Amino acid sequence: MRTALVSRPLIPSELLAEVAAPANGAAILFVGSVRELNEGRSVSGIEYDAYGPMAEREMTAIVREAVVAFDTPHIVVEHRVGHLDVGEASVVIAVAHPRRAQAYEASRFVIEQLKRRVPIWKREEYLDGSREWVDPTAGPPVLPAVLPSVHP
Amino acid sequence: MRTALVSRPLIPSELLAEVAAPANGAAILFVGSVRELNEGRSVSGIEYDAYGPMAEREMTAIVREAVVAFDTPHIVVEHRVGHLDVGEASVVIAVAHPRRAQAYEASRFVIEQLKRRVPIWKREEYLDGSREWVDPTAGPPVLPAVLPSVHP
Amino acid sequence: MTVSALLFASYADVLGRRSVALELSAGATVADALNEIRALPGGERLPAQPLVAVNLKYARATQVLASGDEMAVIPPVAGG
Amino acid sequence: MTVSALLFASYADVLGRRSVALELSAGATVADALNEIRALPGGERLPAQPLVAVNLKYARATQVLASGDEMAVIPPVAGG
Repeated sequence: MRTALVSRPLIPSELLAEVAAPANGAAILFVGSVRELNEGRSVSGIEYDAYGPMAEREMTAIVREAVVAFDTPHIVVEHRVGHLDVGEASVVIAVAHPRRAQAYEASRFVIEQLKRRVPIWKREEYLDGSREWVDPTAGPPVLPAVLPSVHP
Repeated sequence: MRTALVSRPLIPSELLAEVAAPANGAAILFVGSVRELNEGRSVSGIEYDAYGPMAEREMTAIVREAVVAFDTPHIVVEHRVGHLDVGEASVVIAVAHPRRAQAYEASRFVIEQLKRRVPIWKREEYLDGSREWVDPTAGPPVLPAVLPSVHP
Repeated sequence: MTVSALLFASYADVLGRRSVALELSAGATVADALNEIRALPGGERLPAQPLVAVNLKYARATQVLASGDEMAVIPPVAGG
Repeated sequence: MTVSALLFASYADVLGRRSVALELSAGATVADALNEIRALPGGERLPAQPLVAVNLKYARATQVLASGDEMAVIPPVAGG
């Protein structure tokens, strides 16, 4: 397992190669990238900001949880920060497992937890020149439900 | 969308590149590969055989169904036939979608249907020199449940 | 009429061949064709109701065959 | 005692700074620190109960702070 917050372009195939092992029958690679359209607005790019030390800590905690819950050491996550153009990868998650069901589930677990817990923010830049911090929460911010058990 | 039955090594990163588009925020790459151990036996390699024309037809039908059900044209599948060593990829499925939930679901749909419907067989070769056709069915073979609606 | 039947994987192994040309009466069904195959050496080792495809589509045992059809007896699939 | 508070993204924008050194009484809690931040220019635009981390871990408003703690006010996260 490995996690990293990086400011260089992500190379998905390198993460896929990193989780390969003869015991594994399935590998899942998730690549999140900058979309040209978000909620009807034309996006020209995204600036990712992070609370670096805490983001690294949370990403590591999430991957540790997945390693235990899904019983595979072969999970690697990289998240990029800084300015990204449309189409560039912001996050790559590679999971390999002897069985495909667990590989899918572990991959999904990691991205959902990452989006919920890791202190990373993005400011979308629009074609009209404006820019805005993205707030995925519908209502007021709440403590993540997993908080007490995750940070004993 | 594209499907292929091929006898050369699969290159997952090429399929990932093939589904990339500015409208997509998520890409899922599934890579199935030959495990060194299956049901407790040490595997040295696998020979994949297929009913070529029907396998191509079924793979195309599955991907068409996924394109409609999950609303993305960006699905590419390649399945390899012939002899594979441990660690080599037997199947690669690349899906990209504006949203990650649908990308995961479409990927999972394609691999599950592929394993259920596509006429491909594998003969495992074991370290002790023996070899055996793999029969994933527990009981007697039955018509796939989806048959009537899939082939109207 | 003549119908060609393809055999694959373990079924090709037990029958020792990958195809057979069947001479069938007009109106013969998939089930009839399977009975012919079962009468061949090794054919007794086929399961009671193997999967069958006709002209690249999965078919039921009751499907009526036509001259020139390509039938295939499909062992349990194991792709992926 | 002194506690440093980090501000990020939209919260850094509304307060016009990325960090602030807070002078707090012994026994002060996260909620007390937030009140100090809210008294700064722009601080009134923070939500009623923002997420907070202390020393890299999410913390509750009732958590007591210690001198030298690194507190961070965490806007809604949007990674991935």
